[in-house]
Amino acid sequence: MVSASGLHDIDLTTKIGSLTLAYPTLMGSGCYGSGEEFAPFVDLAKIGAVVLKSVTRHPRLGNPTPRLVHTPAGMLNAIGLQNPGIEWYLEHDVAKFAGRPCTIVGSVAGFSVDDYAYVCELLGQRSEIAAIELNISCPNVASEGETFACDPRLTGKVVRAAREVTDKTLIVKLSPNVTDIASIAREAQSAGADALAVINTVRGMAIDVETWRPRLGNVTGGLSGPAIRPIAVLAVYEVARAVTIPIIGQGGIETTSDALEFFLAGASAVSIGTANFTDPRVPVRIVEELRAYLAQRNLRSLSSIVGRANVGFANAQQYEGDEG
Amino acid sequence: MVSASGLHDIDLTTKIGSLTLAYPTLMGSGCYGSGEEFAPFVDLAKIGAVVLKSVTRHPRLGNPTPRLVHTPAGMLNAIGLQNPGIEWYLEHDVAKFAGRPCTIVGSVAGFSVDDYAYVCELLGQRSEIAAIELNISCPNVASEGETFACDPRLTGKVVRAAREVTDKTLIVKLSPNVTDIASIAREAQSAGADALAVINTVRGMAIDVETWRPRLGNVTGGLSGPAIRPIAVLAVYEVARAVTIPIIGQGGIETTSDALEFFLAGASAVSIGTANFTDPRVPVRIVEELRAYLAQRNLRSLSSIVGRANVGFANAQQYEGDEG
Amino acid sequence: MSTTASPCGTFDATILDRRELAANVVLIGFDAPALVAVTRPGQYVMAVPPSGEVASTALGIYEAQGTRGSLLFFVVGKRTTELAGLRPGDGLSLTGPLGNGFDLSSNPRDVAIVAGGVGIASVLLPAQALLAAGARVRLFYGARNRELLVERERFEREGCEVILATDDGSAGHRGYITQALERAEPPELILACGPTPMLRAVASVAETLGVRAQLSLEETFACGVGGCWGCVVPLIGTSAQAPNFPPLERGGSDVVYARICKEGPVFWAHELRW
Amino acid sequence: MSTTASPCGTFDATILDRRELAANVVLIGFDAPALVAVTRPGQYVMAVPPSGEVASTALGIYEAQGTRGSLLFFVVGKRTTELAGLRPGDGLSLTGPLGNGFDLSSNPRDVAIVAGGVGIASVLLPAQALLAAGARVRLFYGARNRELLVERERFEREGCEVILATDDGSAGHRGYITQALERAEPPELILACGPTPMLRAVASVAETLGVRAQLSLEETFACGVGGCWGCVVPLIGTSAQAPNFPPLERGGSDVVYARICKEGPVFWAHELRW
Ligand SMILES: Cc1cc2nc3c(=O)[nH]c(=O)nc-3n(C[C@H](O)[C@H](O)[C@H](O)COP(=O)(O)OP(=O)(O)OC[C@H]3O[C@@H](n4cnc5c(N)ncnc54)[C@H](O)[C@@H]3O)c2cc1C
Ligand SMILES: Cc1cc2nc3c(=O)[nH]c(=O)nc-3n(C[C@H](O)[C@H](O)[C@H](O)COP(=O)(O)OP(=O)(O)OC[C@H]3O[C@@H](n4cnc5c(N)ncnc54)[C@H](O)[C@@H]3O)c2cc1C
Ligand SMILES: Cc1cc2nc3c(=O)[nH]c(=O)nc-3n(C[C@H](O)[C@H](O)[C@H](O)COP(=O)(O)O)c2cc1C
Ligand SMILES: Cc1cc2nc3c(=O)[nH]c(=O)nc-3n(C[C@H](O)[C@H](O)[C@H](O)COP(=O)(O)O)c2cc1C
Ligand code: FES
Ligand code: FES
Repeated sequence: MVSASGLHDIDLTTKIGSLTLAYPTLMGSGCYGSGEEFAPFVDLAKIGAVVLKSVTRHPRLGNPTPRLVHTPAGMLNAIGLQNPGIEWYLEHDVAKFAGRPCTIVGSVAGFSVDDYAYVCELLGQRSEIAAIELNISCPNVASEGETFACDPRLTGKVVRAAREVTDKTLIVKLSPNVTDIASIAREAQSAGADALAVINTVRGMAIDVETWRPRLGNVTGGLSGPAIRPIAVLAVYEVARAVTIPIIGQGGIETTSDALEFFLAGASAVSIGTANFTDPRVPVRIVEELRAYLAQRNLRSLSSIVGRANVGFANAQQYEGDEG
Repeated sequence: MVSASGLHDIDLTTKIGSLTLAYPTLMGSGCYGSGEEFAPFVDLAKIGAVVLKSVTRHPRLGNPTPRLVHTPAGMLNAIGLQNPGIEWYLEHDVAKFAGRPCTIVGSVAGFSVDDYAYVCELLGQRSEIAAIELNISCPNVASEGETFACDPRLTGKVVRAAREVTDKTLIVKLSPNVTDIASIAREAQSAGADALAVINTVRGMAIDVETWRPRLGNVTGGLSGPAIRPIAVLAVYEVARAVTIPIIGQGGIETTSDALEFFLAGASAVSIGTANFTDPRVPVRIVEELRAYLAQRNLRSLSSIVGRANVGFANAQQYEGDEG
Repeated sequence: MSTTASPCGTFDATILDRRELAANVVLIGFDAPALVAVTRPGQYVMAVPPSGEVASTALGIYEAQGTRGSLLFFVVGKRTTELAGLRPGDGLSLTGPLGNGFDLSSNPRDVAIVAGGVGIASVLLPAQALLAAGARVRLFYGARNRELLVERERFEREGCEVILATDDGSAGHRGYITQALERAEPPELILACGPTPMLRAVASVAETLGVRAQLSLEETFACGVGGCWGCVVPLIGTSAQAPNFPPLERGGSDVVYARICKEGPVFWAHELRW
Repeated sequence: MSTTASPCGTFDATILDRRELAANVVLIGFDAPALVAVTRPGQYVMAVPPSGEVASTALGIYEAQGTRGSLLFFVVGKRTTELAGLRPGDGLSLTGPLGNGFDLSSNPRDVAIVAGGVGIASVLLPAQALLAAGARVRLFYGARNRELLVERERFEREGCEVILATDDGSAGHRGYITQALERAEPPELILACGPTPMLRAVASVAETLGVRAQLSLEETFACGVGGCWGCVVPLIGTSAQAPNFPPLERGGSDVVYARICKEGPVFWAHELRW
């Protein structure tokens, strides 16, 4: 048993491409605005990284309101990538992190391969930015629900284009709204991704039965929160078996136990999104509790549990199912 | 306003292929066993139809335990299609409904086109069975998560084969675990489906962080309950825009308000699954409350609200989002 | 609106008292000295329902005196149902004070406060501040029925002139409170809080009367601190209340979305692009 | 096991009393005459947690006398937390009585009842029935510590000989209660309820002793009435307790899954294919 005083000897660092995160919990894109809004409530230096709200080449107004609906154990959002465009973003939202003791990941969204490459190149030149996340999976902007992350060929194309313009650690964020997430993951890896963020929100819809109108201005939205956790754990588990690059797990994480499910399924780090709306200290609390969990089991590093879910039949003595 | 005494003039019947359902609420497959188990708690004659547990050509033991896990606002199951095989099923589970005043839908699962056709043909000959549902979307049996419902070509093949062997109303049950459910729906319709059941469970996984084992004997399972309702409402909405045949909506329905979301999205009837585990009277209660809802709005038939969700921007005066 | 950032944080408050003001209308007093000390009129908190299983919810700060603050709310759904179950002695996590609050810096002498339904929860503090500064304060207060006109005597006792309206005529004018406002002697400034249709009506009455109005808006919140951009309202693009954002051109008009939780909840009516 | 169907249904019970027997161990008494009247030893109910937002949960019927029944449960998760919040006067929806219950038809004269932890909740009724029929009843009762050996005096008062064991030795034998069973004078019949590892040990002790044992099994339930096939246990294929199902051949052995909620929760140890 590691003594209490030895808690801080436990290695929680995680390598994501060329970047080493001091802590394995991130603040998920779009749930922390420009990174500044939560500073009064939590010490950003104690978080693995803050992933900024996704930025596009040109400014975007985003979707009409309402943009949020609460649903059982979750919420739907359809923000529609409201953002000031890369130019203003570099000048204001990025510049303000110069010299600050926290790790900032830029998130890039776009509507064409060129857009992605353009924004990645500009972001990649900035020292304030430790890594770039490619959001190719926002469910709230494309007309037919089709996004880059729904097509292996498009995924490969956009990742290659980004890879060409930057040496920064490149994280590709995948969508759960696909038949086979593993094939997309493989494509992203072979196109040069350093890591994968799994998963973005699940597409959904809610209707107001009094007015007969969709409860979101954008009609459809993305489901997040505990409701989607089982979907996200499975996605991480499947992606982990398909690729060799690290995975940043996310989707409904509220507690240390939730985060552990993702580590055991194969994630090297986790992102917290919706849970921060209730308590922004969640990412810091999970770090502390992870230390205790590992210490109790005499484990000295987080990496020793990554992907260790034992998928032998839960009850080995028992008769197995008879499918093929 | 329809007077209270006029409540029973309201037309709740729904035509599904050649079958007319007296009530628009069904009991979902797998959530009512052989139809008999809930008889002490609810009058089956007051339910649109009871969809029996899926049956296969040969008996199946199903998956090892545990087969159920509770998750936030839902549950995962991995029963693995335990069933006695079509022979025993016809002799016992089907035969017992002879002459009883309730509408019974048989549900067929399989591992090859031939299996489906074989079982459909036998079921189709039985007068106790009012319609056949093709479960081509069970997430708990195939090795790589691939099911017939994940591939438009396979969907077409299996539906055509079933269509050839029976004149009974044919309902095809779709999976949400696909990139584009509308394309699968179109394929099912053109292959001869009379109606579509939307949706089966969403694939998911949960891990026990004490034992590091999956919480299901089958490792992965299907998520049901309120957690998936927004996913199901959207699936119905998208399928309704792709086909002209009726849709039986399902996924997380607990209340009349939930059911109304599905009707407004485009479902002609709804199935109740997980909610019956808490209260098997839900399908009957919804029927009563639907009458009141329609009466209050001076509507004389359920069909007048099917697919009527108004998808104009929720706030028309407002500035629209700027995506393409 | 007012731009000075107030020191906000997350506080573990203790419930002091609880009253039911009407069916499904609850007032809970809490002890949270650091929060109460810095609260300005029109600010709100994000309250975490006790089970921690549902999202936190935005509630106006009704009273703030000494170390005691209070929340006045309608029980309408899961979260408010959970909050209504709180009893004296229970703990409650509150993040705040949040938002800009009403701007009383012009030192107005004659103010009309318009409250619809639960909007009453956000207007006691500005009324008290204005009265303390010697202003005349008229409260135009509307609700569905007499029962729901909670706390009206309280406002009278504080020194407001109270004008009432109910949908069913069970108290005051029968009809909308904005009809009463329209017919009254024009004030120097209007402050309003209530359902969106009422606020739209207030904006149009204010324009007709040529009086400036501050509206406290409502929308579904997720974060409450400006982090998710879920709670926006369109402003005219040149608005002084716009967040840091390059004005966008579209359809010849100039608009920008501001966050109600962060740049608001209080906006000048004439800057809203409604 | 016993096959007569009992008349079961869904009942709106009223909470009569509530006691905390230890930290996170709660006993609630309820009034539900029709349910209590037909309850047999070893049966259970499905209880709907008050919010109606989480699934219903299986709980053994602890007491059943006159019109009063009771539930004795450990607070371990969401649903039991909600149930623990019930107070006298509150309503509670109960479906039952469900399951087969213990088979006492052989009129055994010397019975060992083995209860582990919360298993105690399902063995008072069989103990009472056996004692009333003049049998000798020894209760072998194990728990983590002395504190958690709730209701042990109750069983003594009823007339049981009580043998205790705790993991930490704070009462009775230090170690497993099955070790005490192993060393005791062999009974004519064993009835057991508790965690699965304990039940496995009971089955093996019973085999060694050559005594027949009935085990009340536990598993996650969804429906509780046999409708979902979620709660199965493998039996030997020729089991008399097997549901209507053609025996399947696999790997040369013969197995069938029975539903714990419907064919059980009580099974003969020698028919389980563990
Ligand atoms: C800045 C600000 C300050 C506020 N201050 C106060 C205050 O002081 N007091 C106060 O009472 N409120 C206040 N509110 C409103 C308050 O936040 C909401 O009433 C509260 O969040 C509702 O939460 P809930 O979970 O109880 O209800 P929800 O379940 O979120 O429901 C909210 C509303 O939506 C409706 N609704 C829910 N589900 C559906 C559905 N399926 N179909 C149609 N309609 C549905 C409900 O009927 C209800 O009217 C404030 C809001 C803001 C933004
Ligand atoms: C026939 C039958 C009779 C029963 N009778 C009784 C009785 O009389 N009294 C009684 O107390 N119980 C009884 N039980 C057990 C009881 O049904 C369960 O304890 C109850 O359903 C738990 O529900 P919950 O929501 O409170 O806990 P859940 O949240 O469902 O948790 C149940 C267990 O799982 C563990 N768990 C939950 N989530 C996780 C996670 N993420 N990772 C790891 N572990 C986790 C919890 O610690 C707990 O031990 C009976 C069960 C059956 C089948
Ligand atoms: C309000 C909101 C806005 C979001 N915006 C973005 C975004 O701009 N870019 C992005 O990659 N993901 C965005 N996401 C997705 C989250 O980063 C996260 O992947 C997802 O919500 C699942 O995690 P959670 O359940 O912990 O929230 C957003 C999520 C929410 C709830
Ligand atoms: C325990 C369980 C077993 C199920 N078994 C089947 C099945 O055999 N065949 C089938 O088509 N669907 C099966 N389903 C899916 C349901 O019929 C339904 O489509 C799904 O659960 C979504 O609805 P719900 O959220 O109301 O449960 C099963 C669902 C559950 C929870
Ligand atoms: S609620 Fe998140 S930005 Fe306002
Ligand atoms: S819990 Fe459903 S069959 Fe037993």
